Amino acid sequence: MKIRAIVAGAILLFIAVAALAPGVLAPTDPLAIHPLESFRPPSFEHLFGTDESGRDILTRVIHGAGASLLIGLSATAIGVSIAVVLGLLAGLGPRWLDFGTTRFLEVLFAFPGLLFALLFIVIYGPGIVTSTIAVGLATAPGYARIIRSTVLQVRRAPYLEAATVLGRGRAYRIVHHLLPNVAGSLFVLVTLGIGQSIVWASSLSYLGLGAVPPAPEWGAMLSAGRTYITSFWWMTFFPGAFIVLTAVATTLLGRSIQDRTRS
Amino acid sequence: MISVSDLTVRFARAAPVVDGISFDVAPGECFAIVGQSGSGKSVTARSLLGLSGGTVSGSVFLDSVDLVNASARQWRSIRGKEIGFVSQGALVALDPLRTVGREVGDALRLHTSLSAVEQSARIQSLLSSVGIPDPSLRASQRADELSGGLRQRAIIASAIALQPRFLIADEPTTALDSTVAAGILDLLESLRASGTGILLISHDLATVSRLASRVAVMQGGRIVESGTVDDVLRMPRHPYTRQLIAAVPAGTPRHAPLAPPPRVGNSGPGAAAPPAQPSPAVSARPGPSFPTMPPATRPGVGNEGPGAANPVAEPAVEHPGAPGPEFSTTVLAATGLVRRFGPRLAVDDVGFQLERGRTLGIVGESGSGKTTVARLVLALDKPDAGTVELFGRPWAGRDRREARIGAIYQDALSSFDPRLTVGQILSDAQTDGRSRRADVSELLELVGLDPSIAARRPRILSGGQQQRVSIARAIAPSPAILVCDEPVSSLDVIAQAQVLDLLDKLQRELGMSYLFISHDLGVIRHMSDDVLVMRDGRVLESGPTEDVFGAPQHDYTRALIAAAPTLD
Amino acid sequence: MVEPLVTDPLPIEGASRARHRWLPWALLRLGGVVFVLWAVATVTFFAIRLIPGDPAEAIVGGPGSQASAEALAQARADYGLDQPLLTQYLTYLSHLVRGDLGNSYSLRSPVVDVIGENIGGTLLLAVVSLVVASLIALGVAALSVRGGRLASALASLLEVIAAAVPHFWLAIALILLFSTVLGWLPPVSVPGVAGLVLPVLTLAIPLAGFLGQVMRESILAAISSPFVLASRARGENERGVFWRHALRHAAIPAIGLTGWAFGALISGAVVVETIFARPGLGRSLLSAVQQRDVPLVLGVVLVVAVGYMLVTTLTDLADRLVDPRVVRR
Amino acid sequence: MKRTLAPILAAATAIVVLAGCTSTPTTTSTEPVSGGTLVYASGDAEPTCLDPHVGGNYPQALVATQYLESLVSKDIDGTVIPWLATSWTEADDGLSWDFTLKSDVTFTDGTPLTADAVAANIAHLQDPDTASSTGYLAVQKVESVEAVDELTARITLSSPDSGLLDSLSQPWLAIESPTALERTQEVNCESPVGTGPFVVTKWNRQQSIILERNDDYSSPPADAAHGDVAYLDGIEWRFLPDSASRYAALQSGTVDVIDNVQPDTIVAAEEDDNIVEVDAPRPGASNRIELNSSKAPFDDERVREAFIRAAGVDDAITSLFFGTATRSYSALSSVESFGISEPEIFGYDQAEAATLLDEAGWTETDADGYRTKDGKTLELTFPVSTNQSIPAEQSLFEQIQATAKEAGFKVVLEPLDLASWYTALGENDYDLVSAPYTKVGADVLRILFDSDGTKPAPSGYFANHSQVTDPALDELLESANAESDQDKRADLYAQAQKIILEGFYILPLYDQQNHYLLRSDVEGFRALPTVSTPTLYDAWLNRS
Repeated sequence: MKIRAIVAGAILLFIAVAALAPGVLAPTDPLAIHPLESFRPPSFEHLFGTDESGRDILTRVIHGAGASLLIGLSATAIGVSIAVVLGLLAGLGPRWLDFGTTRFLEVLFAFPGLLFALLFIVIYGPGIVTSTIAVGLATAPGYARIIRSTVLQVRRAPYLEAATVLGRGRAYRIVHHLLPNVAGSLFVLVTLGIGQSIVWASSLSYLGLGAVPPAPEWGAMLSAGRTYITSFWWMTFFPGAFIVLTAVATTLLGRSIQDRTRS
Repeated sequence: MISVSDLTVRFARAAPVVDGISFDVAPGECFAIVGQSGSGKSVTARSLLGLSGGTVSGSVFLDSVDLVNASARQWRSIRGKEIGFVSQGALVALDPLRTVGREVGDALRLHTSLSAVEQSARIQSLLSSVGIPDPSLRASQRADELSGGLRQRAIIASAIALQPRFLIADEPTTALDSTVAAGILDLLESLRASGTGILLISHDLATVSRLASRVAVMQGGRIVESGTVDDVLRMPRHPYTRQLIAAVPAGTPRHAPLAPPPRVGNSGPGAAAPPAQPSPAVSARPGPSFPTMPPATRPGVGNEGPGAANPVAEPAVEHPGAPGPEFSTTVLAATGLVRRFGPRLAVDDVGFQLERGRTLGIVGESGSGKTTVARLVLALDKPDAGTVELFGRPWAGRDRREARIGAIYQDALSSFDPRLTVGQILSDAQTDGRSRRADVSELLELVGLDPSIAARRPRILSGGQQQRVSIARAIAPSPAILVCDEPVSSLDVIAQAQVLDLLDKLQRELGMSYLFISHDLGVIRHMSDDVLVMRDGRVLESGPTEDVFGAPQHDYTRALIAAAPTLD
Repeated sequence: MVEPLVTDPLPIEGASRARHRWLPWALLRLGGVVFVLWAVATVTFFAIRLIPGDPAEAIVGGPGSQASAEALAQARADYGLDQPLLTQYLTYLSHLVRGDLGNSYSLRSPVVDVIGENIGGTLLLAVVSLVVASLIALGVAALSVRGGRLASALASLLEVIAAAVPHFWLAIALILLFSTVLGWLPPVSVPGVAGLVLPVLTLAIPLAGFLGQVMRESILAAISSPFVLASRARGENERGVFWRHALRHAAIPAIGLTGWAFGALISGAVVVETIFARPGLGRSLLSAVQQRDVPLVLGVVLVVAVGYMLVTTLTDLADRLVDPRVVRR
Repeated sequence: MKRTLAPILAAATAIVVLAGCTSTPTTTSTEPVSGGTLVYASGDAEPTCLDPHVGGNYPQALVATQYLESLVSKDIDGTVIPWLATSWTEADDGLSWDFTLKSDVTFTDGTPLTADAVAANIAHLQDPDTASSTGYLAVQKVESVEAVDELTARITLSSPDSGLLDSLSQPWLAIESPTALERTQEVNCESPVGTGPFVVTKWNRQQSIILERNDDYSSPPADAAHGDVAYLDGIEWRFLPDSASRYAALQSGTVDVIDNVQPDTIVAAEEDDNIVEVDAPRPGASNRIELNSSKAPFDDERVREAFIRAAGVDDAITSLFFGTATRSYSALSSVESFGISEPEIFGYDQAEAATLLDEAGWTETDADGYRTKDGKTLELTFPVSTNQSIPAEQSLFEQIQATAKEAGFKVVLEPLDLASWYTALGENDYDLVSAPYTKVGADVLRILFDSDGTKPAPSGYFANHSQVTDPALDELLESANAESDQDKRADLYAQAQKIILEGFYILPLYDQQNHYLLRSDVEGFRALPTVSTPTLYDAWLNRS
């Protein structure tokens, strides 16, 4: 159990360093082209090989961490922010508000994730910003439902009743007990969500609706590499592997936090 | 004849959970193993069925069959056929997704070649033989459509489907209402009388004494004492046995300690309340002064009750000046309380008075409405009719700080905010929510906990320690009334004894009034000055405890008393 | 620790009481479906109006579509864009009720026809994937539960990875392995079973990751529960425990996830149908998005919403059949 | 069919480049066998209309070649040869042409091929409701068509058009059944009716077009390998947009022919004995980047030259195309005989680029290394149509972006879907753009560089993206188009091209790539020498 968290933490630490100070891990310019060194397979010189313009894929993957993580974080932030508002309205508000919000969420659920994102993109056009917002919006209902049920669960928790008996007012209970406890599961939710958001955003990029080359963003790299998949697998494999790795690491970390708070 | 000798069970490389025990059970005999949770008694029971999941050594023989070295095939022909098993947890031992008929019929399906029709007929006759009315309907229902008693009967039916010669009953009556439990014990007794050998596993000496002829007391994986029930109960030789016996509240007079006087300062937090390990000083300590408790608002100190045997000095606190002798000593009065849930009357015209410094016990079985009464009194719920008055004033939940009414609950752990440490919880209570960093060591010492426990989170504490923290939190704002809703129902008998002693001590020191709710007649009788017997939301009878139980007026009260296990 | 005191629920006399609740349930459910469909229709109606610029132009493919004046006029007439908003809205709803979803300008045929032609492929893909995913999840869960802690940890890791793998990446990896290297399976959809294998695996593996996690948890809970101990004590063997107890308990969370899984499968179908060149709703949707064919996008979204409501209603029903406790709650 | 078959066969097989293997049996070794369905997987966009008169793009041409036929065709040497027309004569003034049609040809709906049918088709192209762009531009000079007799059609022009035969050879001007054209456009788009060797029987949108053999076929072009009905029973024309899956499908034998083959795949296919490559570069314009001279900064010729000096194309082509594409220095495709190549104009020289920018006043440099002038960054907007530029080409643009940065150009690549791309062009919101244009003959220059080309066609498209408005150039192109003497035409076109190339309006890249890969048991496959679309009329499956 602990090993899981350590491995996940190590991966995320690496990705975080790559995102904040890519120059430390990969000092060269991710956009510098060397046309005559294109399509080199992985070797000591280029651990992940080179792409169609002779750019070092390892360098690009590292420099892409920032953009990819930013997309994942922004999308999750958008999704969770909307969800927090909806979830708290439903969970704390009067009954009719809960009823209304719940129905609203039910309607949103009828648009499965990617479809919602596509609907958004068809309205506002493709691109990195719209695809990020689209992913955020598409994930919001799921978060909102979890937050609502967490709020309701915490609201009914015996310790809130105990606080009532101790004479704590409603505002005190919400601020000092309910919100901090909801925030705990929110943190887990965000951790689990970032990985999924990156996967979703990269899917949109892959479909040509998200980030675009030559930006060293993982989704865009995949999109650029997909035509060469049969000949030069490393162009797709490594950016894809980092997406998978990030998603797995955030999931594992989220799970460990979840398990810790649960037990 | 089941004979066990030198049975040892261990899991992985840890110390053995069952450590070299020996006993035997003859047909038509009930042999009991008594011990607290973690003593190894359930593992012993399972290892007789080859289901312990650990490494088993020593020898277990069913007549001449070597069970320790039995093959999987042999086991399958023994389980259910030769040895029946009535498992722990009546409410969870039936698969909620399968019908009762299927669960009961499993043994028939596995071990006989009966046709479906024959099986179904046999299932119904089995169900009626264990006292389940309307067996054909019940067979088609699932576990959650049955009451706890019916479920336990169904489990017994499934265990005896093939008339095994031996029955292993692991806590067969735990979590059942006492009248229901009595019925189950009667059923087991009739099986024993018809020649079935029974190995009874229980934490409750009183239950054991009703059914078993011989008993073994287990502690830490070993049998520390064994013999006939009479010998062990009358002349316990081992200190642990004595402690167990002493801890039984039934029959112990009010205010008499249940746990031996504990020694000071060794309550290792986190330790799973080892039974022999007493809590820190309670009675030996002088009453603490309460820095956060303004003396002027202190409740009247309990001196009305039959507190003559009070060994502790009265705390050095003044009486509140205002109330004179003509001032009513009634701190809490409920009149004509009614609470409906849909068509059901959960509470139906309940009224009572709680006097200052005294304990009013409410006893009843599940569904009697006693917890709803507690919630109404705490103003966590509004009555559909009737009133609650605190100190002569109507009370509906406003101005809780003035109300001076606190509560402790059955599940102490879930009443704590999971993010907070013990210190934060108590500091919050002590400072009226203003600080989570105040010094709580006095409060902890008052409930017999080591101050170092403040830095820990409640979930790593033992059940008894958790309940003590809960008590500390409840008394921090110096309440006049404490509502205790099943405060010891989740605790081992020794932890229960310690918590009851603590509550008793605090009542005398701080003069609190208790509304004490329990399903356990023995606990109620030990703790209460006055008592209310409830059933189906109604008060059947009430009055001073010994009057009610000494001369019960109502049939149900009599049935309760009869069903309540005692050591006699 | 001694069992905590569980309050005894009131026994329900007879099963007839439970049966009586079906009618209100069905009515409530039907009301919910109608409400959600109405709301989805309303959302899509306003979605068109959110598009910047001339809605008529948006309907026929955006400002770059070089739409002819006739096409614009047609779109205005179809959607009544010259009418007051309320009239437009009512017209739109009445068209929907009659099953008229407008015309796809990019495919030059009625949206209903396009969906009709493509829905079969997607449904087949989704249903087969769901079944396969459940089987994989159950298989892995069952094996890992028997295999002890190490196997369980390994299975858990595999499930997390499977759940995190993007469809497109998995599809490419599967094509590389099974078509390019091994040459066992066709890399694009061909009629018949062979063409279904890789698309189904691509959709099923991540889903199995999600399902496996919840299934394994409930199987573990079930097999360590007292009722399984009791069952073993009656002489039940491992297989019996699995089939008679664990399986049902694994089914409950799986059924609960079906609605979500439907959404995930449809989302995945967009990617998978494109990569494997399978005709279907997902591929239609993507090309509609790429060409900004608004009527087709809205049509597909509406149909998927209907499908989602159907699936959730069915799973609700299934839940009630498998777990009668739900009915009584 | 008076010509001998031998040289044609030789020509047909010569086109088939047997990629890196000798073991594959060649066409001449066995007798063609009838039967079987060929699966063709197209990577091009699925047409929205199967009638190539409507709009008129390459995807339509690809499939239309199987069921529609033109009046004339071209042979491998570029000579115009008979197809539906057996002969033709141009009037001395060049203002009218008489075409004699093949007799006893019927459309697949039973309508006979007559001179009136030709008139109806030209009228259809010129009808604004048809929304034709390619065909519309090609028949701009046609004033009227009259039936001299049943099989003789006379086309009257407003001014001489030496490119008329070239234009008429294209699939976008194919002759359709006049009866069928009477139907609504919707129906005609679904099931166009021609005289070709195959008939459209079913169109499963998003998936495939099903074609069946036309058993009454009698009108192959003069260079066809046989004269009877087609060998294949039918064609399944599938749409597989993903290039990796398309190639994988070919490898596995799921499909028989694929188009739009990526450079890396061509190289990979050389290793595969079961796969054969056909390289058929498209005629008309070369693939080039057009520099929008209508606005700053490219309204300054020095800046245009600087960009061309700074754009490193050669290395990029080497790395991205693996030798499958050759650098072009011409405005025209290498198959166009009037094309001139001027390598010296397009030398890569960063120092020269810097000097030119200095001269043009872009003297300042900002923190990122981009040139500025009066506080404005030297920024070039480059909308890239992801539908029209293959990934290798998009990568090429990235590399040009990187090398141009050295000189201080900030090239902003904007990958766009087709609709948004058209929008960007329509709003003149571009400095650089690359748009393929396929047309038979050098007259494509007139479409791409005549001032008239800045005005949109009925479909909204305009072709002159560099927005050259040079009266001298217009004049040259017009007289070249009117001139029927081949040598004079060559000279006029050379002069015109010099103006275009020396004015730095375009940066030529390479021929429009057009590679097909086929299973080696597909025999008799060839690309029509007109616009290099594949014809499956002669194709047969050499399988037991």
